[in-house]
Amino acid sequence: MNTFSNAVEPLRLYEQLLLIRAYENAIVRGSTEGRIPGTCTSVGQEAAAVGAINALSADDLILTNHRSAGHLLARGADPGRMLAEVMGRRDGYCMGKSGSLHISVKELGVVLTTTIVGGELSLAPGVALAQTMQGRPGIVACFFGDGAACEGSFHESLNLAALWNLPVLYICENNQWQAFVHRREAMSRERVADWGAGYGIPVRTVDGNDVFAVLEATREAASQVRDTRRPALLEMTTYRTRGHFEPDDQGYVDKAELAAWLARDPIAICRDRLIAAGRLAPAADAELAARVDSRIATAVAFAAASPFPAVEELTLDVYA
Amino acid sequence: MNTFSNAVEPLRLYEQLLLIRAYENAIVRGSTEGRIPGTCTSVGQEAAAVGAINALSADDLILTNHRSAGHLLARGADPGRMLAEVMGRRDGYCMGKSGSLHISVKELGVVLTTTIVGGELSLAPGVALAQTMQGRPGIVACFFGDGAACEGSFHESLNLAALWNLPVLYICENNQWQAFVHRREAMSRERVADWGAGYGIPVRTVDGNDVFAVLEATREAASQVRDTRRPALLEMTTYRTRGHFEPDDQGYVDKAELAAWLARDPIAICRDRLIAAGRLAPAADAELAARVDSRIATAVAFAAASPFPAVEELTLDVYA
Amino acid sequence: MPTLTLNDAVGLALAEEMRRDHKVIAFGEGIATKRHELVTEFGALRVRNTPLAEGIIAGTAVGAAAGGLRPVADLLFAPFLCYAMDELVNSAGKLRYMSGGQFSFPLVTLAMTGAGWGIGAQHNHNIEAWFVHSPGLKVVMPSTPADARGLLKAAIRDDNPVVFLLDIGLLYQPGEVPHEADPMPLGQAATLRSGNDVSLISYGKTVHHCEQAAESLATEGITAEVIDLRSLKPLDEAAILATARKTGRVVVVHEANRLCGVGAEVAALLAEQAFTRLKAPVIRLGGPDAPVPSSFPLEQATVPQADAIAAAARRLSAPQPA
Amino acid sequence: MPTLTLNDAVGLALAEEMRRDHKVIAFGEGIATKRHELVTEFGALRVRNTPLAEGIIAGTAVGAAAGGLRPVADLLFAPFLCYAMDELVNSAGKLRYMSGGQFSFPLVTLAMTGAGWGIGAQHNHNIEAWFVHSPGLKVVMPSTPADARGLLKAAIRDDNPVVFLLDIGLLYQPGEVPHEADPMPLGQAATLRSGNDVSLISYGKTVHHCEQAAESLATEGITAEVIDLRSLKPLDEAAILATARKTGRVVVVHEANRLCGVGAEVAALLAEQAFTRLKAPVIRLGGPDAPVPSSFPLEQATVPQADAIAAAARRLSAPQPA
Ligand SMILES: Cc1ncc(C[n+]2csc(CCOP(=O)(O)OP(=O)(O)O)c2C)c(N)n1
Ligand SMILES: Cc1ncc(C[n+]2csc(CCOP(=O)(O)OP(=O)(O)O)c2C)c(N)n1
Ligand SMILES: [Mg+2]
Ligand SMILES: [Mg+2]
Repeated sequence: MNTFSNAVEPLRLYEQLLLIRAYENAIVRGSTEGRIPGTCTSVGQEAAAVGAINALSADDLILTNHRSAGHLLARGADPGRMLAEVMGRRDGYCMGKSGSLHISVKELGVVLTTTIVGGELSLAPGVALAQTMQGRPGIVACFFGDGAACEGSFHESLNLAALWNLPVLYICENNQWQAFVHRREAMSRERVADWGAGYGIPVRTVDGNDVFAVLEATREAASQVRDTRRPALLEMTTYRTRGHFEPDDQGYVDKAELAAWLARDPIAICRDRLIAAGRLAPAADAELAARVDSRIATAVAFAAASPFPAVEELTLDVYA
Repeated sequence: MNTFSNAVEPLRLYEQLLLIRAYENAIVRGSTEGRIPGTCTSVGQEAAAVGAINALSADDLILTNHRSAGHLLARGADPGRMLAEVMGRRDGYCMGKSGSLHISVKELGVVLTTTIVGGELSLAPGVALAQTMQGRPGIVACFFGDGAACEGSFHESLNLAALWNLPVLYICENNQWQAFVHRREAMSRERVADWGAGYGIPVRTVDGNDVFAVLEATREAASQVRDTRRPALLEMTTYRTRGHFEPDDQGYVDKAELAAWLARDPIAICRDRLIAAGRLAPAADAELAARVDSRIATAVAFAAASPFPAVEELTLDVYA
Repeated sequence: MPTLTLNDAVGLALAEEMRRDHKVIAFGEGIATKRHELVTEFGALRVRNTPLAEGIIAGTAVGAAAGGLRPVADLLFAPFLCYAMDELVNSAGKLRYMSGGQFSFPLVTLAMTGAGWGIGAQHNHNIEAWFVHSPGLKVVMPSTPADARGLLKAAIRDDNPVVFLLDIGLLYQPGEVPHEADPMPLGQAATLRSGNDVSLISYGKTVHHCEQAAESLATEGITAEVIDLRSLKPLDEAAILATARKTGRVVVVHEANRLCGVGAEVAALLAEQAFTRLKAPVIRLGGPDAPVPSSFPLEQATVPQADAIAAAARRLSAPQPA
Repeated sequence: MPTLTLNDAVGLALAEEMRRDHKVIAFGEGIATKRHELVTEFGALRVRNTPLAEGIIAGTAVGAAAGGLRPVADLLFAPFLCYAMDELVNSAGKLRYMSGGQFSFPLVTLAMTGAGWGIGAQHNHNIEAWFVHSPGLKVVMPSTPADARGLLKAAIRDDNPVVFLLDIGLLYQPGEVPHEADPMPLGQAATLRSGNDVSLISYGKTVHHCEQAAESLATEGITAEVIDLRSLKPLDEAAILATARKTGRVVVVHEANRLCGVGAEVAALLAEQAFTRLKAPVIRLGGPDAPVPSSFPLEQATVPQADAIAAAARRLSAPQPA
């Protein structure tokens, strides 16, 4: 792959994929056992998150949504504080006020995370306007789903960003599902890119399960946005291989479709490529997995030990 | 023009153009003199209304907006009852509850007129769904402006209509203005058709100031919708040659642009074509104008004589 | 009597009404997936999944209602109604009136609201008062499976747009549902318990907290009358005034923000029309002026609980200062 | 003192704040056209026309505010806020809290509301109570040009999202505006007239109707205290309770629908906290539960006028039945 050679630290990307998967699996286990509230996991979509986030620079700002664990972890968020937030604890990034669906981490540039589907689209132009008018270098990466692309805010946001020359990189993770509705039942076209093309901005679709392809495509799109100070749209084709919100028996999912996508697991793809390129020996792989598992175990313990907020905090931070 | 020969009664179209202009001018005069409340006139856009409405059949339903006098009159609405509505009188089509901006006339198939810009777009698919599910033959023509096309409802509506195979003919009157904002300041693209192309439906742009071209294009689009039971989008390029809402000094309007469009006045274009084709003699023209003027004079008198609703009617028709 | 959850009672009412009237259709984000039995019985045209776009879902319901159908639109969680306010308020609520009565809008909007799932303020926001404040709409919020079924049937048959709110905390609570399938009229409160000393007026899950409070008050010799409003619009003003005039002491309880909530309306009504019969100030117990937090103990703390209700009732029942 | 219309006072406040703080920006559908002098002074980047899309206008204000600017978004008429409810309520009002205080949202939303133009219910709908009911937002509605200027300046400097409503009927009314350019604190009601017999509490154009009513009551020997709330959130509860405790008789007046309106909140507050000091029932005068009609005489009839206010005050001042 031409993209492969450009990846500075392919093993780091691989480790992030593993970390996200391990994190999500810990939540799945915890929620089955009633220890951790259910969430929207990003299992199956790790490559889209890791490839995209690693193509951004520290100056860039990120808006994301309910399915954000991959974005946060790839950006360097602490899984312990994330889990504490999921569990509604004091040490969560949002002091337990958010829970799993809208974790913002301002210090990492992950701003205004919202679970109103389409909400991130309506906020992104303003964040980019503030960057531009205050002469800040960073661009704004706005992650959203194929479902969000069906909301009117998609149209309003792309039109405004194109019209006002705002540096927004729209990153659509088209995972074929909108909660319990298949993309086919919701979109008149197969691709969000088909809609994006109408705004006179660069639009591209990439295989969202290939972390190296995502990295490369995002780098290219991000530098286009950075250079032109105009928006671009990047669509990542991927699949939500677990249910919408844990627990979810996926009884409504077409088994053949799921199987086909499971056969294209982003972690397996990355692993195979690293092995083929001689960059990953089985022992090293096991070591990475162990390291990741122990990080997550520590994180779970940290979160579980964190206290619930005091009832007095109920009305804290409503008004500035 | 190939279209010309297809027009069943070109003189009828011409008379409608005159009627609309005379109606609007009566309002302009009346509002200057304080006798009639101000409105959004359709001056300059008469051909779009007349051409489109005359291409529809009696079964078809029409949704329109604040700038609807042309649509209503071309559909056969009584100018007296329209003016009574504008003046808030009892004999208005909506018993004075609507005023000028949202006149519906159910008996003529003009349904759910709304002045929420973009509102007609959000209602049209449902109206078409009701037609379809009840096996009614008519299609739904949804008139909206370039401004409405900037609302998120544009995207949501077109996606749903395309997805559900709803017989909606979207008719955009792109008059270059969105109240006090020029289309250039509001749209990332020049044409609404550029956006429409993303939905996988037939899209076409037509000269909105040529009533024959509009008639022909609408016939074609309407029969496409009728045959396929799928939506289509027709954009009419035209210009609002008066202000947004009377009175309006148009101080913000580019004089050269306005002059260029005034030189393409839809009534003059139609008249010239009729004369050139030997269908309109000067005497007949004067006679038509006189007939129209007298209809409007009668209408103004009717409206002015109509009483205001009784205060008891204030809470009538809130609930069914 | 069969026992059903509130969620299943909604499904039952939908099925019964769809069976009865072929004009009833249902659509929303996932309704065809989650209530697949309706698709099986009524077909994929009458029960549909939609794109994720609340505005057009609601708008389509409004247009379809005006066109002669009786749509039920499932908009999932109440905060998502923020994307449908224009369609519900400016179109469904106003276009009948604005057209001089030419159209009617027989549609139902379903939405879940309230504490119980711990997923935060963008899923849990009790905004029923907005719709009470808006003309042309009716608003219903049942507290039991039986009421959910009966009221939903009435809402579907009503010729006006009805915002029908389902309390998340009650959704999977079982309750008895009678065999008879009659609709229950909108606009009638239910007296769940009679009493003479104090009235506890509520709706949704806090009705049950009022009942618990009444139980414990009874052990202290205070008899509380418990009123479940059920319909928030039309509001059963007669029932509210009757209980207030009877007991002279009223606690109004709901989960929504106190400020300009339904409790404010009830208290205002009493200050206007039961003033001379009140023996003590009205007490409102409502949620704080804060978004609802995700964290479990904080979420619980936003909801008036039985203890607080009983304490308020006790305060009112104590001798009042002159 | 110079005399300005309320509309010009808004322009003046905008100019003063933009001059003072380069982070203040203004955008909306036509603001650069209608307030072109701002473009001339502050440039086309700080004062912009926008696409016709309220959701993204409000959303952009929210995003820009979180990013460090102080946007003022002109959304024209209050019913159009229906397209911006998600951005205002779910984002501006909640994301500070939901993020554990990581962000603040110093933004102002301007919208016109109320009777006076006769163009019907999709332009005239008084929905201020919705925002009072929603956490995290402040709500202001001035009744004079001087207040509009002072309060708008405070709203722009406030670190919270403020919904700033302009009464259409007052927009072109002139009034004196002081030379001093100080902001007026939000959350403080104004006592426009002192009196002992009855309190008339209002905001927006009906404040003036209360003043007229007070004039005519004075000729009958009834002295009315007139309170202009000015801020609806924070609501000056202390001022409301003080006047009620002083006079013991209260008429609350506004143009919005009575049901769950701000008047309900005021009346509820009195029923809770001034009960023992009230000498008579509270009277609410508000708009009917109907969309506002376009027809002039009907539109006027939706607004509580001085006569009706004086009549209500007289009713309260008459000896009360036991
Ligand atoms: C406005 C709104 N409508 C509905 C929901 C409920 N909901 C949460 S996630 C989701 C699916 C979103 O689909 P998509 O945008 O494709 O993201 P994905 O979940 O697939 O990552 C839905 C319907 C919501 N949170 N917000
Ligand atoms: C949702 C909404 N926003 C703003 C307005 C105010 N307004 C009325 S007409 C108009 C311009 C509409 O432009 P367009 O859709 O192009 O129609 P045109 O007036 O040009 O015919 C505006 C901004 C409105 N009525 N509704
Ligand atoms: Mg998806
Ligand atoms: Mg236009």
